[in-house]
Amino acid sequence: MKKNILGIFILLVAIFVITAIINPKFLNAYNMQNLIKWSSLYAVMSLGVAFVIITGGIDLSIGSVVGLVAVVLSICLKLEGMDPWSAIGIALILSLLIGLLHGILITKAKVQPFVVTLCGLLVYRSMGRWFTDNQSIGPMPMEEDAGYKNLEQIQHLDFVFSGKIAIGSFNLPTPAIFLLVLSIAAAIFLRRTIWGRYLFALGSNEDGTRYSGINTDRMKILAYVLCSFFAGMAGILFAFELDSVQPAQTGEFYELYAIAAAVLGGCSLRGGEGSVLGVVIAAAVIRLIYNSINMVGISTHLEFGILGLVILLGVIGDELIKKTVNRKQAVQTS
Amino acid sequence: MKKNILGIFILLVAIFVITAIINPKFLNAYNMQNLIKWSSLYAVMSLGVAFVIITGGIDLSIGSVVGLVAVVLSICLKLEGMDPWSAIGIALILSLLIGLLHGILITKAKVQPFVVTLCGLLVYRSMGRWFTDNQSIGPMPMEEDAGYKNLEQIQHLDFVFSGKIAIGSFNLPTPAIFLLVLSIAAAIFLRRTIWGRYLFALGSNEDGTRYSGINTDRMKILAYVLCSFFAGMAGILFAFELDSVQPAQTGEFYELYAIAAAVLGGCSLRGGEGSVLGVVIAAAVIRLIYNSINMVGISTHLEFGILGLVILLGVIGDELIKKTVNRKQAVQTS
Amino acid sequence: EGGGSSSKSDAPTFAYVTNGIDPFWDLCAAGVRIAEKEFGVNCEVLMPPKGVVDQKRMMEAMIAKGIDGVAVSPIDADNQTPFLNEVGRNTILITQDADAPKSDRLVYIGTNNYKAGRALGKLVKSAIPEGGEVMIFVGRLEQLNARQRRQGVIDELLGRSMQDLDKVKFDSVDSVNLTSEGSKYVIVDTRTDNFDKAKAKSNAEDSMTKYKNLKCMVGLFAYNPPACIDAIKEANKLGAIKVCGFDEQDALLQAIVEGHAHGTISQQPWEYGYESIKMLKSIYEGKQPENKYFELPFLVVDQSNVESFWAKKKEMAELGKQD
Amino acid sequence: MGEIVPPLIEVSGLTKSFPGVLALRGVSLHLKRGEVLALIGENGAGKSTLMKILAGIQSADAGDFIIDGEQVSFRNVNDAMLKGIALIHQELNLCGNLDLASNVFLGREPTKGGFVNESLMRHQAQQFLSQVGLDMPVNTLAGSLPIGKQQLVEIAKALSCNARVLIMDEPTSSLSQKETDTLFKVVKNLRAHGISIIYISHRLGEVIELADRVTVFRDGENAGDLGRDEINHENMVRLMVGRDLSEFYDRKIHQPGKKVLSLTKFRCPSFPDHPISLSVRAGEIVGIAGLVGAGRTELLQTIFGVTPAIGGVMEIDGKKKEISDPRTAISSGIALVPEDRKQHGLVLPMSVRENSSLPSLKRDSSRGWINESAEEQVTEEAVSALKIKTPNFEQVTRFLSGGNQQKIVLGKWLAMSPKLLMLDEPTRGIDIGAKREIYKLMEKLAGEGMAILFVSSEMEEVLGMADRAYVMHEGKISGELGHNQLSEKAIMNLATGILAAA
Ligand SMILES: Nc1ncnc2c1ncn2[C@@H]1O[C@H](COP(=O)(O)OP(=O)(O)OP(=O)(O)O)[C@@H](O)[C@H]1O
Ligand SMILES: Nc1ncnc2c1ncn2[C@@H]1O[C@H](COP(=O)(O)OP(=O)(O)OP(=O)(O)O)[C@@H](O)[C@H]1O
Ligand SMILES: [Mg+2]
Ligand SMILES: [Mg+2]
Repeated sequence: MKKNILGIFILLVAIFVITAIINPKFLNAYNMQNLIKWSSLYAVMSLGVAFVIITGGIDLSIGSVVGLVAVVLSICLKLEGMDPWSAIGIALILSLLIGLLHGILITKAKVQPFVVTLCGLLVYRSMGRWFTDNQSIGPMPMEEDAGYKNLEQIQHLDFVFSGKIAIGSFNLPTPAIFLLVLSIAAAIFLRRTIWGRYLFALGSNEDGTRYSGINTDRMKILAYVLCSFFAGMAGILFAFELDSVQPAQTGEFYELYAIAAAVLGGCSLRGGEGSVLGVVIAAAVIRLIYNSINMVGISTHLEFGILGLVILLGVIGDELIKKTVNRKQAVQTS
Repeated sequence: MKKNILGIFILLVAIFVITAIINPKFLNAYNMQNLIKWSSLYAVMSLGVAFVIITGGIDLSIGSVVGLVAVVLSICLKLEGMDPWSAIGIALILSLLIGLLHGILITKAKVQPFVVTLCGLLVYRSMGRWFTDNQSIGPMPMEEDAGYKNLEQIQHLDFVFSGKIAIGSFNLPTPAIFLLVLSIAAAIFLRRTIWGRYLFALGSNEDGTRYSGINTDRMKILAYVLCSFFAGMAGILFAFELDSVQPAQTGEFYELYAIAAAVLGGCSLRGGEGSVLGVVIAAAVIRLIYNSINMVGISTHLEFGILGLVILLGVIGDELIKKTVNRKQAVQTS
Repeated sequence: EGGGSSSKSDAPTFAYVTNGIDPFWDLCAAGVRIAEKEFGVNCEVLMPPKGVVDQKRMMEAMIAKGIDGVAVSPIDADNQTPFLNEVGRNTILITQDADAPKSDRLVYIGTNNYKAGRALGKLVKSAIPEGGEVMIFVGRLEQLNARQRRQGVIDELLGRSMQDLDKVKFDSVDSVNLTSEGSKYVIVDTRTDNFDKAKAKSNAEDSMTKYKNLKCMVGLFAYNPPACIDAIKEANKLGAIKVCGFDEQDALLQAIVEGHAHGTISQQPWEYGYESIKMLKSIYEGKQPENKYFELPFLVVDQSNVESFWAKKKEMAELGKQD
Repeated sequence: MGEIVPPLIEVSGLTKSFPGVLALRGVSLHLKRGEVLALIGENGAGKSTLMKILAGIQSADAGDFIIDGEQVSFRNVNDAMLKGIALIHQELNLCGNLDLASNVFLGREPTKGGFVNESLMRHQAQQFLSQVGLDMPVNTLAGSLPIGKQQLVEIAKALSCNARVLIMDEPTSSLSQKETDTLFKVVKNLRAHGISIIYISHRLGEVIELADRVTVFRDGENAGDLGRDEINHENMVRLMVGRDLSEFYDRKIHQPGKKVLSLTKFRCPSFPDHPISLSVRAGEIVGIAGLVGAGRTELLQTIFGVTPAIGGVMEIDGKKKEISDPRTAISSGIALVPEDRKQHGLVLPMSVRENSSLPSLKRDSSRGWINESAEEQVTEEAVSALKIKTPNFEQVTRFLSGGNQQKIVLGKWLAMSPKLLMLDEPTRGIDIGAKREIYKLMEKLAGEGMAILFVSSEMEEVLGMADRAYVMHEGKISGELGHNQLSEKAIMNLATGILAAA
């Protein structure tokens, strides 16, 4: 496991150092805060999909779930004037239900994860547009909105989800705290509880796991529920971070970022492999690349290309490191 | 194999009949021509990805390849004033090289197809934007362009790739002829030649196939080359059909359409299964849904949602049909 | 029978085709609905989700349905000309929002985006009369209107002379630190975000890291100014960095009210919808348009008129909802 | 004999290492024209590895490989095929989605004008398939056949290569007696036609019947050769394990206790028309004999809840139980050591520890937290009780030999102390030493009062281990044989359906 993280960690440090050398402003506190904030937002999503990838599945619907949850949350808060914490509750329950639906379709109706979540990608996006008549919407109510009476509470929520906490002269963005809590929970879940073990086992050999008396269907459903839940959390964080949700666009393509981060962070799409720390670092690498491109002043046309190349080289490099380590072990044993 | 096609065929007929009942204008020749044209364009892409899916792989880069090929073709024809057939040649060679690159990365560098082609998706999109400075471009030169001297020849090409041939009172769009030729070729290749057989074998059991003395790496590379080649063909067809290429947009999401069509058409993402006819019908179903939504006058916000639901129900229905048929067979046997 | 929801079966049916999915277009749809009622016609609003392909197939479907007129915002006017002509042969064709000058469209209804850009430049000038660094944010620069707006802003700030709309010369997309002798303004950079709002915000944040002396952010697409305001607010630089924008997202209007943004240029989208349908109807009834270009006025919104403008917008947003 | 035939294949000093394992340490082997060379050795001795090198699937790290006096080094399977070497793999390698004809000729399809000549291919495939006693339509999908039949297809496939050297890596491990007999005829016929055969098996009886010569491997090295007259049970065992193994089936008859499992009119989904009734008592070892495809695996899987039963009554300890999945089966005190250990028994990429503790993890946990010391203990117990050879508990099970893998599957169930232990082909592909340990363990567990139900296609095993046996034929129980009635003839008669149940 540790070899996996080494490669991606080196990558992180390398890009960091190079950018800092080219443009020292990169290192100032404000930029670091932003980098931490965006990394956290994307890492939350990526962690979610890691659960699914560990079981050997895939979730293409994440981006649409982020969008739909952000839309529904905004409607509840702004237009419906709902009690703010209930609105958060509804948004999260929605995401749990989506995960449940995926899980059930995959395990009971036996539709392949790729297909289920591809359809999800289309359907949730459509729902978001339909609910809002495709109007931009945000969680913060204005005077004429039903939610205006809860303004204070909603501003409180806004601080919780997208505020900054001063630690000395450094303002730590709250999403980082969410990430910290969620990633520690995820790591403990995966490494210290039986369910985590079952997810890895299931991803490596589903039949074998079932023959050992584990309800693999239930575990798979759990993975999809967790994935959607994390996407839902990300949806809430994005809604408050952006204060504005475009039903047709918010979250578009995020599934690809999340999957890319999970893969770059050492999850194997064949299942059975993955680590929380790796995924978090990989998500940070992706955000770092974007930030560096702006800091160094490279044309935005090239962003995608650079990102693609880094992911590809990162994965190939990782493979090479693993091979070398294995070979060394072999030599030592014999 | 035939049961697979039955389900999707019923779906096609059902949507067709329902739409025709709601709006009889749906049946007019002009609409049918358009339906055939769009179905053909998307079916060409979908056929390509079917090769890859049959081997148990995936190609997420199709949309970006369509975009890049369309961009490069337009640059060659319009800005460079290149000999038109050479320009077509360059566009196709580019797509072949992309496929080759994918194949080599997958088989030799052992990177997972999902990762390789995800990076491809990012990189080719970026290249197209970079080549054109993200400006719209089209294959048809205007007076001030270097390609203007070849205008006549290019118009000739335009007719070949996006013209209509009168058959009685019906104008058959030429993309349908491309599809016909390519799909017959693909069907013969898959069902009658040893290489087609090897692709199925490989998707079904890679090790077993390699142990039978088949160069599985080479066969995989072939599948990716074919896939990119078909995407390249589609890129050319799209460029001439639309006469306009948006480097950042043309082809976006097409990989998902293509994969959805392949899956709906009976390809299993686990590999080893698939039929040309099924994929072509499925591509037609997807286009038909879009057309029906417009003909019936449903809000365009719901398009994605309806498409997603139909794909999901189609795949579930297919599964049920297969099960019923299997059960019947079982009963007959015992 | 085909056609719109309200079933005046003998009344003509018109299609209003946008260039994508955007709240802007739903405001336009409000104008369409007003005109629909006022002129007793049926209308369909079509929003192609993914570019030229969807625009083409939607218009084809409309022709198949026997539509009586189409008002379209072409995505790639030059290259789409042959197809637009095909549409023109089958039905009444007008363009709106973006023109296709080489096509057989009967008339173009639209804002002069270059002029609007210059007006935006004037807003910037009044926001930071002492001059300074200006940065431009935009979704995509491949769209002609985006380029025209940007060029308008640049030309105005650098004190260049007025250009003709159809012969605008553009500065390169990648050009940085644009300035001119005698101008107090430097356009340090233009950043695109591909319609990703999160990207738009992080672009704004990064610009504050990179350019310490940034004085004004200019957002050319609707979601850009709110993203800029958000980023500035979080960096505690409200007031220190001015924001001028385009279009009329609520967050921007709110900021104008609060004084956190300087002003915006509104194209009054509902006018697009209303005038398009009005024009189609009059052509349908045999009246040829007098001119090929019907210029819609844009509105400069700042603190002085924001309240009344916002009220109007809300009314329109309500009307534009699809059912 | 007596004339000097130059060796066809001569291998010397061959070395091969895998990550963490040195599989071959300078082994040598030679093979003459027209002889059957048996290659034996314990699990993990390196037999399959050497064969894969000979067939061009893997490449050696060092060593000489000479064919017809010519030094060769294969880059791929094709190189080996060109030299006339064909390998029947230990694991099945058919393409499930292709039909039998396509599988037999995969990679060597007859073509006509660039296209596959289907009719010729089908015709020829039919011939090869009937040579091995498989008379079914050649357009049957390979994936729809049970393991045993798939094995026959593999053999037909190897025959169709017209190879000069045919390597068979445990070809009979999933074959019934009848099919084995057919295979032996085929082998002898090939030998008569001058074809050389390397035959790997853990069944020493087969070796005695077939082999002209025996080469023995131990721990990746040569342990010795035996000429035709030296081939006997004792010699082979001594060379393999390095000492004599006395008394193989060490059976005591126990006094059976009360009924642990009882099935009445129990119906499995694949044979819905054949209700099955049987019972197993505490402390009793009950065998189920039968030919391949008789439905024994199905029966055990249905009892275990993998494929839920569609009718009938199942009682555990006299109480009615509905078992719809393995989880309920386990909580009712049932354990299954499945037939296919790689697919169903183990999670190969996981470690010895993780595999050993998989079923007991939940029981030992508190509120879902993994109890690491309990996990350690469970592993420790399994490893020591079964003498599992592994460098440490963190070794990935994929890299262990078949015998040790099988022991881990057994070990993980011991921790659950089931009332009823079911074993499906418990010693398939397992070397003689490990086999003996498994038998001993079965004996010990029965002695402690566990009910044991096992399926075996090895006649000796059923005769040697069972207190009582049921025989299955085409999905029904064709008879029950008490300890005194157990005989090879009685079983064969019932298994082939010659004799209706008494
Ligand atoms: N691909 C591989 N990767 C790592 N180790 C391997 C691999 N293949 C074989 N080994 C190891 O090499 C050793 C020799 O294995 P091999 O399969 O040749 O034994 P064998 O004699 O055929 O045993 P069996 O009788 O169980 O089939 C074993 O320790 C095995 O675990
Ligand atoms: N998954 C399946 N789908 C369809 N048929 C099956 C399946 N599994 C087994 N069968 C059929 O059920 C029958 C019984 O097979 P089973 O594997 O239980 O036999 P067996 O006696 O255990 O033989 P073996 O020695 O191969 O284990 C066979 O005819 C087989 O074709
Ligand atoms: Mg072996
Ligand atoms: Mg069996």
